[in-house]
Amino acid sequence: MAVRFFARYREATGRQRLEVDLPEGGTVEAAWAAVVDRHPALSQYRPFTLFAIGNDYVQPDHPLKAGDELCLFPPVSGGSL
Amino acid sequence: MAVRFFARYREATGRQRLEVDLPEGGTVEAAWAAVVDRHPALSQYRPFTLFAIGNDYVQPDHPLKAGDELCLFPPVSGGSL
Amino acid sequence: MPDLYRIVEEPLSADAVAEAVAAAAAGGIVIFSGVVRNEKDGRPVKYLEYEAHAPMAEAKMLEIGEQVRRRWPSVKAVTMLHRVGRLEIGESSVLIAVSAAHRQEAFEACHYAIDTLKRTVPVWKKEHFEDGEIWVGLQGG
Amino acid sequence: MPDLYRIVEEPLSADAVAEAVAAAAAGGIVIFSGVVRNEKDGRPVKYLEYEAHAPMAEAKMLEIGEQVRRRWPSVKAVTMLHRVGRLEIGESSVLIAVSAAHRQEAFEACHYAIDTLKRTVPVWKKEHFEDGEIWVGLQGG
Repeated sequence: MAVRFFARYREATGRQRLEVDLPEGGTVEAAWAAVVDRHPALSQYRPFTLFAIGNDYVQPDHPLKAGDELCLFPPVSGGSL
Repeated sequence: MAVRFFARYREATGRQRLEVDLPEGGTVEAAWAAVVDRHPALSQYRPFTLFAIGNDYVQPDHPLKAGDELCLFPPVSGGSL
Repeated sequence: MPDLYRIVEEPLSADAVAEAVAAAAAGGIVIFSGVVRNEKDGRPVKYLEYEAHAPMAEAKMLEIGEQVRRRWPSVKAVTMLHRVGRLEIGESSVLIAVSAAHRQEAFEACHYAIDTLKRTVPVWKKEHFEDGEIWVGLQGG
Repeated sequence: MPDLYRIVEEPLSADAVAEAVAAAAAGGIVIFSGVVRNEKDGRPVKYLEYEAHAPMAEAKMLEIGEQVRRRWPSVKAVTMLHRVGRLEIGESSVLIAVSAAHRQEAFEACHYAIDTLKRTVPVWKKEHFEDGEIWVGLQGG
């Protein structure tokens, strides 16, 4: 499935999208872990991150389906990049 | 001294201004009485009328000075003319 | 950016008042526009005529602006324009724009300004219907 | 008059949104404009860049419009536009216009709409200073 980065995350990872492999029924939280594996710099932002699929916010325990695109929204504010 | 009519009063009297003679120290109320003498149709509006001199609202007991222009502001609403 | 309080005969522009109050330090602008309605108590309105005691109306709008600045210190600029003459359905008769550092204050100040204008600024309107006219003014707006 | 909820790249016009919501039966229009400030916590700002998740942002603005219509029945029309890309000091980043039969409802609805937009609509801004940049987004606006 696909993960999409916005704003600070797009700049921090240098990319807009990432494909991650998740077992069927894997959660948003599991996808986040797979993203941080590839981009450890994001790990500090976990408490502030919002998740969305389609046009809706989703919770960390939301199960992902094949074809979902998980959007990672960065925290509100913070230091200079 | 001069009296000036606005909106409904301008139309009801057919004029914008009227000169009235008042004794020195005559009040707004006395000026109103002189106006109604000339234009009795206005008398019904007395409870709703606002008075102004220059850029300020004044009360009915306000004394007028030579050279004052008293503005009569019509009531808020009412039937068709 | 001087504040501006005027009775005018020309059509009003929301862009122009927004620009007038867009002090560089302002974060938010709230604009109120009063629009000529197509009906009054169910009766179709053809058009309106506005009349003002212009010098006093401008002085009263300036007073309102001064009250606003005392009460909401984050307000950066205020503009109040009232149009007179004949107005068609959908045209704007009054425009008030307030810019402020904080949007909460801009909303409160603009709301206060239009409510106070309706009570104190000497402007009257004559509503023209198919079958008659009615004068409305001050508190009646 | 259809409601309108859009992420756009062009400069925003208060006149255009006022016209969009000027339903013939509306008596008052309240417009909020968010303006790029020249400083942030005392630091001079050079310019801003806005980025949105556009389809979701438009869907969330539509949701806000639907909430507004349920909560304030005298509301006639709602328009919400957010600009993205590079914006200069004094330019408008967001415009919300609400027309209603009663101005009290127009003020409340417009205020609610901008407060809710700031909490829920996925838009971020990057503030550019002489000596660095900061990303701000969602609740941080």
